[in-house]
Amino acid sequence: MVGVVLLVAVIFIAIFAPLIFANTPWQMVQRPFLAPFAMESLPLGTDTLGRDVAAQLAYGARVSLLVGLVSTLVALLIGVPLGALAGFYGGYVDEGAMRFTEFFQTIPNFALAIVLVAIFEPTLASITLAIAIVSWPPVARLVRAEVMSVRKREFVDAATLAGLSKPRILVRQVLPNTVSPIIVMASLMVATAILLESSLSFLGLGDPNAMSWGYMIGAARTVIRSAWWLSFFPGIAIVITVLALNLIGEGLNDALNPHLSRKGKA
Amino acid sequence: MSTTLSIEHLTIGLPEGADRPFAVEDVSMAIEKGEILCVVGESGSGKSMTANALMGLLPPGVNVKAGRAMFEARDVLRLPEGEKQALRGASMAMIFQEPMTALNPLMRIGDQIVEVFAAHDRYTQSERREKALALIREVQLPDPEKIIRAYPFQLSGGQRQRAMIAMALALEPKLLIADEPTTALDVTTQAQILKLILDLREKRGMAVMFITHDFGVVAEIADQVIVMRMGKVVERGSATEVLENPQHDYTKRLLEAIPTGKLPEARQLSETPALEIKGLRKIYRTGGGMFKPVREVRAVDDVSLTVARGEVLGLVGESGSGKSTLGRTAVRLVTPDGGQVMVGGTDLAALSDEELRKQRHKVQMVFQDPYASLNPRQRIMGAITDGPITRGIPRKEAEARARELLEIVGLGADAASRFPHEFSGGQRQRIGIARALAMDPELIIADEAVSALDVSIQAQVLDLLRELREKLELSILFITHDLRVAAQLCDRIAVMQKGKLVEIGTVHDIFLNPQQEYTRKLLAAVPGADWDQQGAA
Amino acid sequence: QEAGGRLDIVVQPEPPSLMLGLVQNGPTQLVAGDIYEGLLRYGTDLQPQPLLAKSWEISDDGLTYTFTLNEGVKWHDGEDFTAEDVVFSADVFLRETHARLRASLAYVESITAPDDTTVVFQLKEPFGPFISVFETGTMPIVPKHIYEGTDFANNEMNATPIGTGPFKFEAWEKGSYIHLVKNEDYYVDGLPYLDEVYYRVIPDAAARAVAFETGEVDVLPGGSVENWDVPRLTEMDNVCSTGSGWEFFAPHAWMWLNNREGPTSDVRFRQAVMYAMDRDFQRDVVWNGFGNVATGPVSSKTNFYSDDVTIYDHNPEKAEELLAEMGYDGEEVRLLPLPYGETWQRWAEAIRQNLSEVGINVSIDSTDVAGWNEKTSQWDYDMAFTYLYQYGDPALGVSRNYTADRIQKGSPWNNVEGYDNPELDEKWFAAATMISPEERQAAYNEIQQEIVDDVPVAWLLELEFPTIYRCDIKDLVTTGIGVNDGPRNAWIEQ
Amino acid sequence: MTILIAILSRLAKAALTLLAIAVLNFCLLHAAPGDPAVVLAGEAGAADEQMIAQLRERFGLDQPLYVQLGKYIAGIVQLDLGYSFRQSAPVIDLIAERLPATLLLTLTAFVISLTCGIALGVAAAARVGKVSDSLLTTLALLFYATPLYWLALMAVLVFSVWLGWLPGFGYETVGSDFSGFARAIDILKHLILPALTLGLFFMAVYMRMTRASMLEVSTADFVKTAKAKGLSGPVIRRRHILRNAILPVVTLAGLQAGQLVGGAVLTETVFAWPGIGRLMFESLAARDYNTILGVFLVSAAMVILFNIVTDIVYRIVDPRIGARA
Ligand SMILES: Nc1ncnc2c1ncn2[C@@H]1O[C@H](COP(=O)(O)OP(=O)(O)OP(=O)(O)O)[C@@H](O)[C@H]1O
Ligand SMILES: Nc1ncnc2c1ncn2[C@@H]1O[C@H](COP(=O)(O)OP(=O)(O)OP(=O)(O)O)[C@@H](O)[C@H]1O
Ligand SMILES: [Mg+2]
Ligand SMILES: [Mg+2]
Repeated sequence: MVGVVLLVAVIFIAIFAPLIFANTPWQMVQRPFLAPFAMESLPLGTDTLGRDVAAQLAYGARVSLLVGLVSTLVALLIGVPLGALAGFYGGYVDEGAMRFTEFFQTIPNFALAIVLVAIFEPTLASITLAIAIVSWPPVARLVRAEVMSVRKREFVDAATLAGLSKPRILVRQVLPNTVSPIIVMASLMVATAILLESSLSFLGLGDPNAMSWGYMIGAARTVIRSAWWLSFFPGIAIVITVLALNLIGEGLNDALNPHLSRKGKA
Repeated sequence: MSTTLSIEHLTIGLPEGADRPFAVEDVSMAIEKGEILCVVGESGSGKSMTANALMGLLPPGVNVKAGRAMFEARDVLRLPEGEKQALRGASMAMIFQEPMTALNPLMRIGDQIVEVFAAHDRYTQSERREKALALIREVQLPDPEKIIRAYPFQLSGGQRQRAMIAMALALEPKLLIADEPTTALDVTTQAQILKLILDLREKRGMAVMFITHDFGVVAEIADQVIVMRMGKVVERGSATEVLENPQHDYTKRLLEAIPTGKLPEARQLSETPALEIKGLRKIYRTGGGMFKPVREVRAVDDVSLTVARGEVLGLVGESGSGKSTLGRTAVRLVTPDGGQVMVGGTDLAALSDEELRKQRHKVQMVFQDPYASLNPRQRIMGAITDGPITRGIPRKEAEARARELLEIVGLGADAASRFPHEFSGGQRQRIGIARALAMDPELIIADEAVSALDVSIQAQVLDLLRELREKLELSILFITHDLRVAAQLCDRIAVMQKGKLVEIGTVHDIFLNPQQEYTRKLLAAVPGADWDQQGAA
Repeated sequence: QEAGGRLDIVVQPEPPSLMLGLVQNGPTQLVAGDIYEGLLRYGTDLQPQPLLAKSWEISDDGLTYTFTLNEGVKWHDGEDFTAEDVVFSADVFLRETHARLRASLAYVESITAPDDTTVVFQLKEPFGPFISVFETGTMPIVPKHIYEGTDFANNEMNATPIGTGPFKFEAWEKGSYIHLVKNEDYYVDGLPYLDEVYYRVIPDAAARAVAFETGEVDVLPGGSVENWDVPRLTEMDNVCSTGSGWEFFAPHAWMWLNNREGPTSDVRFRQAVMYAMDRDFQRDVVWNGFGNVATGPVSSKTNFYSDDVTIYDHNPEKAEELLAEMGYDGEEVRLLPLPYGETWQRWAEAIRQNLSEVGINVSIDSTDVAGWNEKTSQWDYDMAFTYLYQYGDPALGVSRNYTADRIQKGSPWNNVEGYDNPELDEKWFAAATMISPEERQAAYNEIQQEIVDDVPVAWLLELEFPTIYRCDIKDLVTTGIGVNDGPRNAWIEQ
Repeated sequence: MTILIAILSRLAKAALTLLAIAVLNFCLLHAAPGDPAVVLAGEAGAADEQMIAQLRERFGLDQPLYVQLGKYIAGIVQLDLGYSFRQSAPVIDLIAERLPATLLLTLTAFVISLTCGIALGVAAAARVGKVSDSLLTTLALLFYATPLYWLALMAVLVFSVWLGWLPGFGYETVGSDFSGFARAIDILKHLILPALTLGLFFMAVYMRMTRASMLEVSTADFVKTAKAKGLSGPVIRRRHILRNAILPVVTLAGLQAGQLVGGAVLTETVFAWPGIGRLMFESLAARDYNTILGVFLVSAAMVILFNIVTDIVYRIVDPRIGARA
């Protein structure tokens, strides 16, 4: 519940950032290094170039959430079909798909993301894609495992017996039964993606035209001593969002797991 | 005789949202030294709760509301945790319902037994081992030296159950609580375990509270019987009193519904075969990955049989003898390694995938596990109509037929819009039957189609099947491990052992004049066989 | 002056190699400047001072340079240093390996060693700035006995460099530090004072600042910490800083504007860019007040500078006028920042903001060092940041960026913007070969006046990189190359 | 015996996988814009066509890509990872120089995170529903959600700058001439902050996983059996629940142990730790292909190695695996 409220708040701020703040986050509006709460119109102070930190935070939410959501979506789009086919058809399909997945898993994923972003050059699209590319293998594995176990369940046999075709069984009978763990995983992946984007930004591999939280922290680390608020606020923003997503993930986990919901975690 | 345990006015409260406020209400009972008290009753009547309350192992949210349980002059329900701990395992022990999961899978059997001594600080290290070994011998586990170092997965279900018993008996408790310790076991293993408990009672004079729903078992071992329903004791008395002269309506109904050993009259069978199986073989190979040697199981080994049109062929045999595999091969959910399966004259193996799909409707199956065979995310209507619609029957028509079938199996048409989890086990099994019938099959493989049913509902379903057989000339391969049920419904019976067909013949031949040693053993192992004979007489 | 002690100096990034004859990037010069030596060093006034050469003479026609070398100089491995080493280095080794020097050596007819302590450079034609090419980073003298006849690039001794300098190579713990120790046989009595020097590799700018604060390192050479940290660090007790020590290099920052295509090929657009930028803000905020606004191609610290040119102040209206006049349609202009840290990134953002305020549609391309090199040397950019060293003379460090003969794809250190002005080219060449400084001054004044109106590139700032060090370190920065050869004379007050 | 054969066959398979990875990585990297020769020339501070051509020829970059690939793979088969253009040294030497530091850091972090994570997870599970449980869980969640580099910066600030307790960066005190035990202590001091920051994230992961797994297992039937035997709570938790709950943690730990080798880039950067991750990052900036490829290959090898180790650990913990005869 807390998670949902927090997340909705963040999303709200992200969507309405242009309405709340008249200036773009790049606009230099005041003298640099204005401390937070020193000036009413600039509640969170200004950064090294005199830009409004509050506006940056709001606009940053857009990028961070966008990267998180889209990369998760892309990862699901790669991982779910691959895992589903591998798990359902087994044999060579499985072998091939899993070897392919293994390639991506043997390269440490942060390192791979760095290389990918460097190769494609950091733009919002390439960063999102790189994060998706490093995050899909666990999805594929999870879906595969789930599909494999669901495939062995007897209702699949029953459907076969009813004369349904294989693709139809996969889509209509098997996949719907793998949805809950995927949803739970996805909520955690969004969180991880936001962290990953911020880490890339920190290393200077962010999109220079997109204001994100990671960018803010990366830009602020050199002045962490003299202007604590510049890295503190975006840091807190990331923590809150990731926390919210985690809480939602755990909530879903409990809600979707009949064993746990029955126990009632009062 | 002295009273070992006396329960007085026990009431156990259930948490909010449960189906009733109290799991058990105002229950009293007493067990004398060396006596076996059988607690019977319908599923969910509070038998396990009573047992768990005695052990202090009630699940969270479930609490003792009133009453006391006097054991060794103390009220065990109100002992502090520390004293309860000392009591558990030492003077009061319990055997749980499910032997497959009741042992720690990662610990050697020996260690799990030794642990009991350790928990109560008895004996020295080496003595404990000796004792454990002795116990294993006592419960007649084969090759004790090996068993003591084995892990649970290396043991069969019956062996695990015996290991459990060994643990329960380790400290020679005064009271043994056994909660349906044999439901998961096949008849032969069940018989061994019952004998063991009787022996031990003799030797050690311990009191036993035995929970079961099987009247055969009651007849075999009980001194006293208590019948429970909806959390209340509805009848009590000595075994003979209750079995032969039941007072309460519920008890009477229970006893009436028990399939009798009475054999139906033989019928004239048609000549045209609905199913012909020739030289069928299926070998399962498992493992063979990293670190694992390949393991072969000959699940079905050179089996030939035919089912005629309108015939019900019973397939019996102990657990793991290959019955389900045979059934699945017949509907071609499993591809055989050899042999032929002809359904209504066509060889399913000769068909292409696409043609096979079109022919599927001819043979249908009622699955052994009704819950698993229903998609938890699909409404019942979908589950039943998927097949017919794929066959090309218009949706409207298919749905109308589905409602009709649901009525026929006694569920009511409104069941169609519910999800599987909203039904009880027995209801689900009937949905499975309706689904099979919806395809207008010529042959139904009914795999333990009535095992999950209460005796009374069981009778209802058997009636339905008989009726269909008559009306539609439906052939049925009726797989069961319950010989009594088989006797009631089947025309002929086939007996399987370790993948082989050991005997096949009319019901009368098999029951009255079994040819094979194995068949005789199966028949003899049916619990309460003697009492049953009387009933049949 | 007291002998003894140890200095810990930050080096960033870690040099790829210490063989100064092969690699001449900044970090290598910083470290290897203590190991290798050139013939001369240059004061903060850019006047030559003795180093390996104790005296020198230039003939009146400006064609003959005669150097007399110090006696008793030994290589770190004990071999004697002779004039033959100088001839080998300049004529053989560096001709092959040192691109920047190669351009100057084109003027040289012959290099000879009449005796062990005399070297003579004979030029084909006069070359005004020739006296400035003997600095250690420009012409490091390498040992002939080790390199003659070998494959220079793959010589095993590259890993353990042998020079004549005040410090010897001791150890290199990759990723951590480089350790140099005092050369006991140094040819100047009493020098060096220090016992050892550690060059510390710390990849993160914030960590470098912390390292200085916690006393782990004693010297932060210019550019090691972000500008915002400088005031905080210099306010600490016993901390001194100096902007001096970069005169020889006079780093000059600008944006290449691609003269070949797009809006940037229009001189009005380029002028508009100059007017749109608030370069005082850039200096005051982005560079924290360090540096000067550049007036043109030549740094005010370099010889032959002139301020008699058109001055571009911050004038958005003028910029908008120019844009309207040329009919700029809002076409997107890509801006390639220099991937050297946060300061540069912020700088690009500030300029983007300035430009967008007059209606120029700028998007920042992001890239790493390799990508920057690739894009600029392949001319794949619209506007690109850079800064270059001037090496004390326009003919060495400035004209290379503007003459048409230096339009060479594949290198980011020449006329990358593609500026082609044959008339001006003539003037650059003529100015280089004049002998009299007065004549040259006049020629360069004219050049500066003309080129500033053309705005081939958008000049930004004369950069100033303050060197931060503990005040008890004395005489650290005494020359125009600052810390690069600073440890030679530095000493620590006890 | 069979184990040995299985391991050997698995290693052979791993070698093939590695080779395939090498090819894949090679193609991937060469797709990147940026030419090492240009970078090198650029770094020199001046360059002309001649110099770049020289460099290309020297490194074989003038040859067609497939020839380069062929040579590279041929090298790998002979355990030669090629030559670093930028650092003018064999890649294998560069990696060998850096690997110990990385392993020291990551293994320490790994051990800390695993032991503390499991211990805290067990503690939290034992107090489920109580305040201390919520406290621990929230704390873990916080560690999980806090960006690693932020935490690192803060740690340096607090422990190194303000309190002055621990060195803020580096691998050891430079030029201290410590040896033996003193040196070990010195390295240990430097290790604490980076290992802790790197470990905290994983600790949070392990803790949550252990807790969830413990709770799940504690509802299993055999736990009830254990209670019925009269065992005390702590004994049940230790001997019965934990052992069964640890399996998924082992799986995850195996996956992550391998990843740690290449996943410490951020920590190594912030703490100036001379490890392999930083080597990779710096080489990437210079398009020093062979070095990056080498690092990738080594870390891939680590991942595979740890997978095998995990399998063996799994076998030890769970006798059911592979023991069927
Ligand atoms: N953990 C629980 N929480 C709430 N209600 C429960 C719980 N466990 C059992 N019940 C309810 O308590 C009642 C008695 O259950 P109990 O397990 O004692 O039945 P039983 O007689 O043993 O039945 P069976 O023969 O099926 O084992 C049932 O109504 C059941 O729904
Ligand atoms: N998919 C499978 N893979 C491997 N072995 C199997 C598989 N299915 C069944 N078996 C094995 O084949 C043998 C026969 O199994 P089957 O399910 O046919 O027995 P059954 O007679 O139906 O037993 P039950 O009465 O317990 O249902 C058993 O030993 C079982 O372990
Ligand atoms: Mg029960
Ligand atoms: Mg079966």
